[in-house]
Amino acid sequence: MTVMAFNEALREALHEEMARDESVFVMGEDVITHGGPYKVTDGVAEKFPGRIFETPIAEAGIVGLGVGAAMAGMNPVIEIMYLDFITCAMDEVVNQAAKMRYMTGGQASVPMVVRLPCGVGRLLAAQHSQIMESWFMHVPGLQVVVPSTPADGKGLLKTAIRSPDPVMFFEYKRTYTHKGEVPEGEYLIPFGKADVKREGEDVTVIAIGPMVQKSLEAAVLLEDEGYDIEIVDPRTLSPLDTETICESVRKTGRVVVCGEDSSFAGSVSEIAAMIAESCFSDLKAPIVRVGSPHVPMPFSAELVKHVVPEAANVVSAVNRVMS
Amino acid sequence: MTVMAFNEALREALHEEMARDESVFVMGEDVITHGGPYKVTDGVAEKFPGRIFETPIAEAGIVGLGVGAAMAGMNPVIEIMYLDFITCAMDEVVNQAAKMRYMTGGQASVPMVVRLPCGVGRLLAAQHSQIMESWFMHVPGLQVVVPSTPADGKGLLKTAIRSPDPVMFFEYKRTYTHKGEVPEGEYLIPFGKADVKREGEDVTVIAIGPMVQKSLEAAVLLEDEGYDIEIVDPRTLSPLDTETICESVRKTGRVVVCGEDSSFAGSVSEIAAMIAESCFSDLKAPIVRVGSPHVPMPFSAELVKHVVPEAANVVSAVNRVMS
Amino acid sequence: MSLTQEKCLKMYTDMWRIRLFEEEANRQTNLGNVVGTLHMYCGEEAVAVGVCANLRDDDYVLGTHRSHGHCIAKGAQSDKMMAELFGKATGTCRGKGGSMHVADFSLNMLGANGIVGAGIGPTTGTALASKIRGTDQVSVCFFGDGAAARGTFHEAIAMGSLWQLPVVYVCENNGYQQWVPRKNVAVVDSVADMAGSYSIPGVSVNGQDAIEVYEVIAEAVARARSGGGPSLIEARTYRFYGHSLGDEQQYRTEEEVEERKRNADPINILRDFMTERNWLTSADDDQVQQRAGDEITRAAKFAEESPWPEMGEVGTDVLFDAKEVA
Amino acid sequence: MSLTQEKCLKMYTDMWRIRLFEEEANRQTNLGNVVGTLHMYCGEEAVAVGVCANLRDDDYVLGTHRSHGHCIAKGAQSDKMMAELFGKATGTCRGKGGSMHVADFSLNMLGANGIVGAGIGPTTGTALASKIRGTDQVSVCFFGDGAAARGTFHEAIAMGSLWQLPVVYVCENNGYQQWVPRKNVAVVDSVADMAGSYSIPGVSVNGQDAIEVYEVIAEAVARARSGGGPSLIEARTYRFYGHSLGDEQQYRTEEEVEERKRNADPINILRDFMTERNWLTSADDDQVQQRAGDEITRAAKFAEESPWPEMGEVGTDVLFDAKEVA
Ligand SMILES: Cc1ncc(C[n+]2csc(CCOP(=O)(O)OP(=O)(O)O)c2C)c(N)n1
Ligand SMILES: Cc1ncc(C[n+]2csc(CCOP(=O)(O)OP(=O)(O)O)c2C)c(N)n1
Ligand SMILES: [Mg+2]
Ligand SMILES: [Mg+2]
Repeated sequence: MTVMAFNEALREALHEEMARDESVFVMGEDVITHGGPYKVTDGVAEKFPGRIFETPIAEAGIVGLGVGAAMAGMNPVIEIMYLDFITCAMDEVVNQAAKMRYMTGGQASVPMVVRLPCGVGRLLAAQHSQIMESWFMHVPGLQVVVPSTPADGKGLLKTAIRSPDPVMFFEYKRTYTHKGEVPEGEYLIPFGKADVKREGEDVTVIAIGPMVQKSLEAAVLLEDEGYDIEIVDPRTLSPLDTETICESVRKTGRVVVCGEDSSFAGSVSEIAAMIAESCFSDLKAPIVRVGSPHVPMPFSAELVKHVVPEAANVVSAVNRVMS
Repeated sequence: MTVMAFNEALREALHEEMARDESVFVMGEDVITHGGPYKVTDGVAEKFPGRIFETPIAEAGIVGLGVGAAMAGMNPVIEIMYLDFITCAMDEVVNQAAKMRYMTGGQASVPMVVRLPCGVGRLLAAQHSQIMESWFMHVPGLQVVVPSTPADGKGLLKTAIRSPDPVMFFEYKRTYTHKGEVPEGEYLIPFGKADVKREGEDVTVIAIGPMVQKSLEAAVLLEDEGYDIEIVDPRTLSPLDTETICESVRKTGRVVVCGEDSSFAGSVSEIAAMIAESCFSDLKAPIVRVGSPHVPMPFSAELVKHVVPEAANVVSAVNRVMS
Repeated sequence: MSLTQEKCLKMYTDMWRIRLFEEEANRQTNLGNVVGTLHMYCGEEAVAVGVCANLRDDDYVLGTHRSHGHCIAKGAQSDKMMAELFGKATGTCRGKGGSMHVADFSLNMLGANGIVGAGIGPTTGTALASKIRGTDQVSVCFFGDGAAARGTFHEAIAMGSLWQLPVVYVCENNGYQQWVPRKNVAVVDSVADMAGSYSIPGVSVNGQDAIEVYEVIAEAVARARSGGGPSLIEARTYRFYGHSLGDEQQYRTEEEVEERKRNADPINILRDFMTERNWLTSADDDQVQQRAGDEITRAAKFAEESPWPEMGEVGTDVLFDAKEVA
Repeated sequence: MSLTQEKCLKMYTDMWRIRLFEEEANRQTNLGNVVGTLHMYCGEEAVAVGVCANLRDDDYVLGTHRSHGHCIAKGAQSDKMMAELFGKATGTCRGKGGSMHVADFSLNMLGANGIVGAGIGPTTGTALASKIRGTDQVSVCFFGDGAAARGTFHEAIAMGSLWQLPVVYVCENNGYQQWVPRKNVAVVDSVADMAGSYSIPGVSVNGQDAIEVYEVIAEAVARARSGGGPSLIEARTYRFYGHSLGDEQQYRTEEEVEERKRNADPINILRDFMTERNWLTSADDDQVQQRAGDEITRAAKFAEESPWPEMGEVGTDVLFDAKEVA
């Protein structure tokens, strides 16, 4: 175990996979010059020359090339500088990468990872702060991965790179500097396996991405109120580990689902709907969702703080399901 | 009242609005030659010369131009030949049209309607059969409209054209030929107002688009089983009329939510999650969702029939919530 | 690759195979056996055969919504293709793709595509793969003149040029984009004229003449294979049928179509060329047509007799099935 | 519009106003009052002023992520702009947009934009609006050289040309795309050379020279206004600061930047031009700078003293508030 930051853990995963498998390569804007804005691709150009491509500003082209290279047996790891720009390549992701295996009756394989720095970071307003996990969940053929810790980041990115199918890999910008212990060398986390980040008896808090950390903070505060909360981190939203979630719900009977994105038709909505369908008889209280209000991200710091959910929102949601 | 097909009702709405307001104009591929594949823009070129633009194959350009024209005070009504192609213009829809009013602090208005023929029609497989309502629901600043009858089509399209904000207008291809009574002349349906398409006491079936018709068929079958179902058609998914939905749920205590799209992170998930949060104490049974399985649309007729939900699926869902 | 009698005969044969395949598919549509729609390639066959006669089996090809010809010319089996159009389990894509998604990965024919212009990026990507791996495979992308308007054309070709990738961009300019004459919606006549924006060679050829196509493509393929980077080739061609089945074709006259069929049928043009050189006797010609006809008849029979996909197929091939992993 | 002393003085003044506005914004960032990031326009001022000096108030302008200069040159108030950068309620966008979304619709400055290349389509759309309405308004789109790689450039300019819309496409080619020198990722040097693909005139000008920009744009605007259709103008320019604040600029040398500041500062170039003609005395010059400095000081004070937006603002302006309807 080494303590490292989230972005360092991702970089380690990338370097290890590139050393392991010659078909892994990197493509994206500014990925050579500074190793990308978050330095995840730093050092690749030096260690793996000829396997990193710094591109023009052309997201549809970048992902399009990735799809083709992947169909030809390569493993592209694409960086979209900000998730918001994936809107420029949705045909490539949704109609090409996701559907190719199906449309060709299993002939095609598109082992492509699209890395998506997302959420608020520096205050950059509405076009640089989005998340949109639920968009990609809704597309069959895509896998949606949301690591919440450096260790999960490493283990999930390595699995993503080895996956024979396209992966939308969410990296919350605010967590790049978060530190944590990370296993050395070979460390793979299977997709579709949620992680219970904290065990508890009273309430199941299903937390996505940075809401895991905030829920852990909330748990400490809630202990004082006498509530023992369990925190389930799905880690992959598609495939979704309904079993682990439902097991926890069966135990506690009370559910809060937390994400940083807007809840309306968001990733939390699917989880809530699944529980309302599969665990109804275990439920003792309404399923409460925590997320952003349904507004674009404003610029002003004074407004942003009313948008992004924090530990306090988890606390009040838990209070609601306990009352 | 005149009996007309869904596409005729839309055409009537478009013609009426173009006659009423000079700022309304049409843009899209093949919209002049045959009035588009579904003939909704038929006759516009003759009656309103200079107000219809047949474009190159360039969806990002089309919607981009629409955003600018709308900001300059025009009311573009854009036809995207198949919804699937809107993936080529997601930046324009999501980062531009939807956020412009907010980012400019209320200065911008983007009164643009994007018409989206969607779902299965002729068998054209995975890239010509999508729906994706939940994508647009998840984007603040967009309005998502899904008419299920010719009358609703007319009333909602007229309201959409007059809306000062962007509207994603879903037209299920299979319903273009469905006939129904349509009020003559001025007929506007407000957004955010669900319509109870059938009153009943036992189960609330919330049905989207073509599932309204299929639920009505299911209701007849279910009558024989002694179940009296209420059918609520949200008509606009964003804004969503939670009040009418919850009112019905309070009455029946049992809920089935039906859409033709895949349920996983689909439009039905938001409705189910909302009910699980807002009406929990009224619920007597799990909330059951009806939708497609989470797969791309196959080509073969033999496979398609196992994908698209029909009245029988509604029947078995109702049986589940009644048991 | 130099032009031989054998090569010509292969091209000539493939043109007939394409022509008869499509006419049969059309007939099967009228019988209700083929559903969905067909984008007929008839009239444009010289492009597919002229291009593919320059390719090796391991070269990559990506197509369009109008790709029956590209598939056959690259070597795909007509019986499996026909079965695909029927939606049968024996189809190239096990009935999941249909006419717009026919593909044969064993021949590196990576598929037709239902989204206009969507193949240009991926083909540039297969070329990137070859470059990274250091193989000398060439990638060829077919696309229509309408596709040249899409941003993908602009974005991908620039990258192909930037990294000097082994790719040939082949635009099939048939003068129409669905129901709209190109001149109504395009501001440059020849797509080849856009090559300058990407610092690559751009050449326009008569797409009805397989020989002309063959020779221009031979040069482009040779350049690509030897590390000389991409080319943009426009083949000026004409489709004899409507955009897709059921098209009333109000946008062009019957005379125009008849004139083209009379004067610009690629099969006739290649036949004349071969006949002149004594490369094709009338008996040869009969045999070619006979064999192609028999093949297509067998293909239709195969398709008709093939089983439907089983219901469980709905849920397979969405993701790689983990159970299949060694 | 012919070039007058008055026009020159206006351009010269606006260049100072832009320069000092940005330097102040930069200072306010260091003080922690401006958060987020700034894409500094310093060094490129001649483009904004040379273009906007040709425009009427009702002409449309759309910008980029680097649009402080475009806004000021189009007439936006520096105090409201500064307040926007602070995130204050008095900002041009009530604090909701910030540096990348400054806009003033009362001047038909329809906004900066955080998505590279995203303004090209909408500007073509404002031009379409003018054409439909029959007004003689001209639309101008600013975009960087990096944006010329995007599909939006290709798709939108083709439509501008197809319908002969009154629009001028102004590419600010500063030789860099974020941290990458243009030559590393682009295959044509001059963006103007791409005009041929759209059958419109393409001209490259020295973007450090406001007079040259002014004159070339004058022609393009006149053509657009009189129904002659679009033009593509490339202004070759240089940014004196990094891509955005905090940029370490490993991709270029300090010497390069210093050399450009010495020899290609647009303020110096216009000053020399005016001084030679006796259009600007040293006293005039002092006064221009003094006034601009005072204005910007006031702007910073205004921003600092302005109130924060109220919490309720989070939920307004998402949709038009029905309550506001008459
Ligand atoms: C992105 C996209 N937009 C629109 C369509 C609908 N469409 C299918 S084929 C076609 C015309 C294509 O014209 P061209 O590229 O010239 O090919 P051709 O049909 O002439 O072979 C159109 C508009 C589509 N499939 N994809
Ligand atoms: C679609 C998109 N991709 C990437 C970015 C990130 N980005 C912002 S500015 C920039 C460089 C733009 O270069 P250029 O167009 O030359 O403008 P300049 O910054 O030089 O003025 C990049 C890559 C973005 N904002 N939008
Ligand atoms: Mg064509
Ligand atoms: Mg630049």
